Amino acid sequence: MIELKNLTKSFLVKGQGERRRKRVMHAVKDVEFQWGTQEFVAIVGESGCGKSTLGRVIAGIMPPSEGDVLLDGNSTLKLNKQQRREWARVVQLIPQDPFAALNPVRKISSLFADPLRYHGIATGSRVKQRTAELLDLVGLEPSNVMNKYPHQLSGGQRQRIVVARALTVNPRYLIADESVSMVDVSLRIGIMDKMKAIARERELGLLFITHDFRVARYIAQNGRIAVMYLGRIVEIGPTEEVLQNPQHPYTQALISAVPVLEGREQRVTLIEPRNYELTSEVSHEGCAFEPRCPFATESCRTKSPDLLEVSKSHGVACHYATPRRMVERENNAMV
Amino acid sequence: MNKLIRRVVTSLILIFVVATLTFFLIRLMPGSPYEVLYHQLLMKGMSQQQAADQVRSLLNATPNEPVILQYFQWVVQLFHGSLGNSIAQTGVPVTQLIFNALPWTLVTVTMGLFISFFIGIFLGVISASKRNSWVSGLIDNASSIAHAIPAYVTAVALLYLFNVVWHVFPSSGAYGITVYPGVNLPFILSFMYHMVLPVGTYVLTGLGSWELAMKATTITVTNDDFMMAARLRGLRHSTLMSYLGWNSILPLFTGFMLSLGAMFGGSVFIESTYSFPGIGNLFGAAITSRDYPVMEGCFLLTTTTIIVANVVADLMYSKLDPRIVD
Amino acid sequence: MSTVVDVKGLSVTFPTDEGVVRAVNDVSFSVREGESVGIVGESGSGKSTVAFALFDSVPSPGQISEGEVRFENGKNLLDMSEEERRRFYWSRISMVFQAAQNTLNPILRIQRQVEDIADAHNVSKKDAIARASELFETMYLHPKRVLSSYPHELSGGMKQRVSIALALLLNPRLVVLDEPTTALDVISQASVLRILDEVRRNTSVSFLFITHDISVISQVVDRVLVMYAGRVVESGPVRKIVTAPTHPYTRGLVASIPPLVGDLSGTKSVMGQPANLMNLPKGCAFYDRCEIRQPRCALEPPSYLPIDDDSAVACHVATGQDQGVNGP
Amino acid sequence: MKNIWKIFTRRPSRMVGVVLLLFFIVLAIFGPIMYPHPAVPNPNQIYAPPSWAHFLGTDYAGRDIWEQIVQGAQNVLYVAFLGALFTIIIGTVVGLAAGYLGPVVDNILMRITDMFLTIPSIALTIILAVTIGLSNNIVMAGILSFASWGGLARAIRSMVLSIKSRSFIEVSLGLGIPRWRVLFRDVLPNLMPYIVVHLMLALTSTVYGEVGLFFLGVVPFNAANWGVMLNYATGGSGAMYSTQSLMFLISPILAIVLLQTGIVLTSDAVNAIVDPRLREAK
Repeated sequence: MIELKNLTKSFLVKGQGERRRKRVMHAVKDVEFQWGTQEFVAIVGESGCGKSTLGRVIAGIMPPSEGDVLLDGNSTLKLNKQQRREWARVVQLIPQDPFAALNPVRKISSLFADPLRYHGIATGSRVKQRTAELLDLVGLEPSNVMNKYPHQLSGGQRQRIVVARALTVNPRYLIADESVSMVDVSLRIGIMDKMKAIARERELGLLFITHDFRVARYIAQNGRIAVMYLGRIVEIGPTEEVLQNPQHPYTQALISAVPVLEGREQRVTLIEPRNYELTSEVSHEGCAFEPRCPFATESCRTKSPDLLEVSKSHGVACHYATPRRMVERENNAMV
Repeated sequence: MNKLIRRVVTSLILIFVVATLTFFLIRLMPGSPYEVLYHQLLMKGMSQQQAADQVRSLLNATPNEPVILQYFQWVVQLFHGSLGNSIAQTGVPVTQLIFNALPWTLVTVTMGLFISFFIGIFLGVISASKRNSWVSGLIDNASSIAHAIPAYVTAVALLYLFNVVWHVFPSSGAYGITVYPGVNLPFILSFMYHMVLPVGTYVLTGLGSWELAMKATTITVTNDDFMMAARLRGLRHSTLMSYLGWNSILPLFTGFMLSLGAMFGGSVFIESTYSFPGIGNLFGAAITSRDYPVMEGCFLLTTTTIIVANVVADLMYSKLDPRIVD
Repeated sequence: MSTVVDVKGLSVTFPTDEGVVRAVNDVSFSVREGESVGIVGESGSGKSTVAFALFDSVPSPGQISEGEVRFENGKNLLDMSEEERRRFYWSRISMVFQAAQNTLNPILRIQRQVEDIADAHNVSKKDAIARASELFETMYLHPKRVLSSYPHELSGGMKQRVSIALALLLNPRLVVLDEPTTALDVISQASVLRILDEVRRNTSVSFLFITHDISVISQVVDRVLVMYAGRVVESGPVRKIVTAPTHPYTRGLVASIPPLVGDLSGTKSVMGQPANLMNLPKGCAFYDRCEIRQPRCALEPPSYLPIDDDSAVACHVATGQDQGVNGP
Repeated sequence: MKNIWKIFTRRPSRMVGVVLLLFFIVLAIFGPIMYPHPAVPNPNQIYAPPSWAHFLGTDYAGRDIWEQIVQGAQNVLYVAFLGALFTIIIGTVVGLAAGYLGPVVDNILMRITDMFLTIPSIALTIILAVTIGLSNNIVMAGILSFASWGGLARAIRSMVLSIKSRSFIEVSLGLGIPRWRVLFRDVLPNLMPYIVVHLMLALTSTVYGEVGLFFLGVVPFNAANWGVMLNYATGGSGAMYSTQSLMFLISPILAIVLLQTGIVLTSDAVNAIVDPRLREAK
C-alpha cells in the first residue's frame, strides 16, 4: 500500500516581467491518496497540472517538499541512500516518450543487462535468458530486438521495451506517465492490454497518468479515476461513477472536450469552460479552477474548497458540486 | 536597466579577480619583478641599499616586503588609476605606455573583427546553400585550415610575399615617418596603408570560425519549421532571405566574446611580426624584457576590453533577440 | 459544385541506400468546394507526404515521381513556374502545420508576419491586419494583444489558433491541416475543432484534414480517406467509415478507440507492427496484420475499387474479388 | 567498416588529411631514430640549396633543414598531443561535474569557467610560460591546456544537462542503478563523439600555442622546434630578406601549415564518422 499524506511538491521558478524575483510554484499541492497493489488508478489532467510530478514523487525520483509518502505504512522521509534506491525499485515509472527513454548509444541487450546484473537478479548466461523472457512477456520477438539499437525499432516496439525494462527489477507498482500518447492510435490498445495483463498476473498496482478520458477508462474500468488541476486532486472516485456522474466543473469540461466518433457516439456537452488555456498562476486564495469556471462565485475566489466525499468513495473539491446538475446528457452508445 | 547595473558590477568584480590573480601569479613565481630589477641594479654595481632605494623610487614598492603588503599598495594604486612604472623604460608609467599603444590595436582589431565577420557569414551562407557539394567542402576546409594556421605563420607569409617579394606594403610601423599623427588626410591614408597587412592577418585567421558557425546556424534555420511555413506562405524571396539571415546571424553574437579574446591574444604574434606599435607589440616586448608591470597592465587591459565587449554584445543581443526576456 | 483540387496517380519516392522507397503510391482523390476531407493513417502511411506534395514541397530527398495535382483552374501544380507557384500558395491553398508552435518566425511580432504575407500577395497591409483581427476575434483571441506579441509570448493553443487564422487570411479555396491538434491539450483541442467546424459551416473553404486519430476529425469532415503503407485503402463518407468500415484496417482503426460509455470488450488493437516501407510484402501491404486474409492476398495486391456511389476500397475480401468470402 | 570507407571516398580531402597526419606521426616516431643527435653546423655549407645530401638545403649555420624539421616534429606533436589530452580531460571532468553534480557545484565551476573563457588564452599561456620558466614537455603541455579547456567544459556541461533531461537517465536511476554508474554507462557514451572531435580541434590550438611560444622566444630554446626555426628565420638570421635562404623560411612554415591541414581534414573525417545523424541513417 502506498499512501500520500498531505503531499506537496514545489519548485522555485523565475518570475516573469516586472517581478523577476523567484517565486514558489506548487506542482503538487496537499494531495491525499491511497493506492494498493492490484489496484488500477488513472490520473487525468491537462499538461502542467502536476500529474507527472506526482508520479515522480511517488516513484521516489523526487523528494516531496512537504508531507510524506508511506510505503506499507512506513514513512519514506528518513530513508538512507540504499533504502531510497530500494524504494525506487519497488515503484517503477514508465516515461512518456519511448524515444527519450532508451539510451540511443546502447543496444537493447545492454540496457537490460545493467539492472539485472547490478541487482544480482540474473548473472552469466541467465541475463540473456531473463531479457528474452521479459521481451517475450511484452509481446516482442527477443531475437528480433535484442541486438538492435533503439533507433532501429518502431515507436510501438520501443514503448514495449520500456515497459519490459521496468519489469527487470520486479516492481510491485507501475506508474505509466502518458505511456501511450506518443504511440499510434492503432497500437495503443495492444500496449495497454499488455500492461493490464502483466499487472493483473503479477498483482501489481498500476497508476496510469493520462490526459485522455478514453485511455483512463480503458485502463481503470474497475478501478478509480483521479482528476488533477494545478497540483490538486479536484475529483476522485470509481471510474464509471466519475464518468457517469462527474461533479467537478473541470471534470465536466474535460469530458465535454473528448472528441466523439460522430455516428457511433453522441456528443456530450456538460459545460464549456470560460478559458481554453490553462492559466498556471493562481494569485488568490480561492479555488484554482475559479478563473475558468463558468459557475464561479465570490466564495470561490476567497476560499479554497476541500476534497469532500459526495458519495461513497467519490470525492470532489468544489463548493457547489452537490446541488448543481449537468446541462445535458445523452450517453447511449449507438452502434 | 537593473540588468545593466548587475552586469557592470559583476564585470568589475571579474576584472578585479583577474587582476588579483595575475598579481599573485607573477609575484609568487621565482624571479619577481622587484628582485629582477634589484639584481639588475646590483649587477650594475650599486650597493644593496642603493639598489633597494632605486627600486623603491622607480617602482613605488619595496623589495623583500611581504607579498600581501605589496598587494595592498598595488590595490591602492589601482584605485588611483595607476598600474605602476615600467622596468624596461625605467620610470615611465605603464598607463602612459598602454594609452599610447591602445588606439592602434583597437582600430586594427575592430576592423579585423568586422571584416572577418562579414566575409565569414557571407561564405557561411554560400557553403550552407551549396551543402554537400564540392564548393561547400572547399569553403569549409579552407576556412578551418585558415583558422588553424597560426597567426604568426600567416603574418610571416604575408609579410614575405607583400613586402619582401612584391614590395607592395610596408614591413613595419603604423604610419610613415613623413606624416604627423592627427586628424589629417596624409596621416589617415598612411595609417590605412600600414594597416592592410595586420588587418588582413586578423581577417584570414578570424573568418574561419564565423564561416563554420554561420554555416551551422543557417542549415539549422533552413530546416526549421517556420522557414518551411514561410515558403508555403508564398513570401517573397527577399523576405525569406531576411528571415533566414536574421535568425542565423543572431546566435553568432554570443561568439563575439571568444573571437575578440582570440584576436587580442593573436595581436601579440601579429604586431610583433609587423612591428606594429600596439598593445600586442608592447606585450611582446614586455615579455622579452621581463617587464612585469607592463605585462600585467597589458593583460589587465586586454581582459577588461574583452569583458566590456562581452557586456556590450550581450546587451545588443538581448535587444536584437526578443526571445531573451531576462 | 466545382472541384478545388484533383490529385491523380500521385506517387512520391525517397531514394535510400537500400533502394527506392515509395512513401506515396498511386494516390488519387479530389476535394470539392466547401467539402472537408480527412486523411487518416498511422505514422509512415504517407499522409503527411501527400499534404506536402500538394505544395510540391516534399521533404528532401523525396520527390514526386508520378502523377498530377490539378487545382480548380485546371493547371497542374507541377507545371507552374516558380513565381506563379509562389503567388498561388496561401492565396489559393494554405496549410496549418503539425507543429504550429514552430511555424512562426520567432524574432518577429505577429503583426509583422501578417504584413509580410500581405506584401507577398499584393494585399494592402491595412486590409490584412483588419482581416487578421477579425479572424483572431472569431478564435477567441485578443487581436491587439496577439498582433503585438512575439510567438514565444503565446501559449501553444494560442499559437495554433493564430496559425489557423493566418491560413485563412487570404481566403484560400483549400486549407490543408496536418495534425493541427496533436500537440494540444484536450480542452484546447476541443476549442480548435469547434472553430474549424464553424469556419467550414460558415464559408465555402475546403479542408483537407490529416490525422492519425479518426476520433478527432469525425465531427469536422464529410469524407475520409484511409491510407496504409502509402496507398489509399478505403474512402467513403465519414459516418459510414465510422459505423460500417469495410477494409479490415479501417475496422481495426475504429475498433482501437475505446468508447467513453458502454461495453469495452469490442475495443482491440490492430495486431502487428506498422508496415515497413523498405520491405513490403508482395501482395496486399496489410497482409501480415489482417484478420480476414486469404491465400490470394499474399500473392497480388488488391485494386482500389468502388463498392457503391461514394465509397471505394482496396481489399480482395471486401470487394468480393475473393470468391466465397464476404466481409462479415 | 564499409561506412567508414564510404565517408573517406565521398571527400578525397579527408584521405589527404589522414595521409598528412600519418606522415607527421611517422616522422615524430621514427625521427629520433633517424637523427638521434642535434644537426651539426657546417661553415662551408651555409644556406646550401636543396640537394640529395640536404633534402631541404641548410640553414645559416650550415645545418641540415630536413633534419631539424624531423626532429621538431617529435617535440611539436608530443607536446601538442599531450596538451590536447590535458585540455580534453580537464574540460570533460569540469563539464561533467558541473552538469551532473547539481546546481551548487555547477554555479561554482561555471563562474570559474567563465573567467577562463574571458581571459585571453594566448596571453595567459604566455604569462604562465614566462613566469614558470619551462622545464620540461609535460609542464609545457600543462600550460597549453590550462587556458584552453573552458569552451569544452561549457559545451560538455550543456550537453550533460540536456542528456539529464532525457528520461533514460531518470529510468536508469529509477531502476536503482547508482549515479556514478549511470554517469559512466549512460551519460559518457553519449558524449564520446563530441569529445573525440574536440580532441582534434584542441590539437590544432595546442600546435598553435606551442610553436608560438618558441616563435616569440619567450621560452628557452631547449628543444628542436619549428617555432625556434621560424624565430631565427624571421629574426636574427635575416633569412626573411635574402632569396638564398628561402628554404629556411619556408620549411617550418610549410611544416606547420601541412600539419594543421592534416589535423583539420582528418577531424572532418572523424566528425563524419562519429556524427550521430549519419549513424542513425545506417
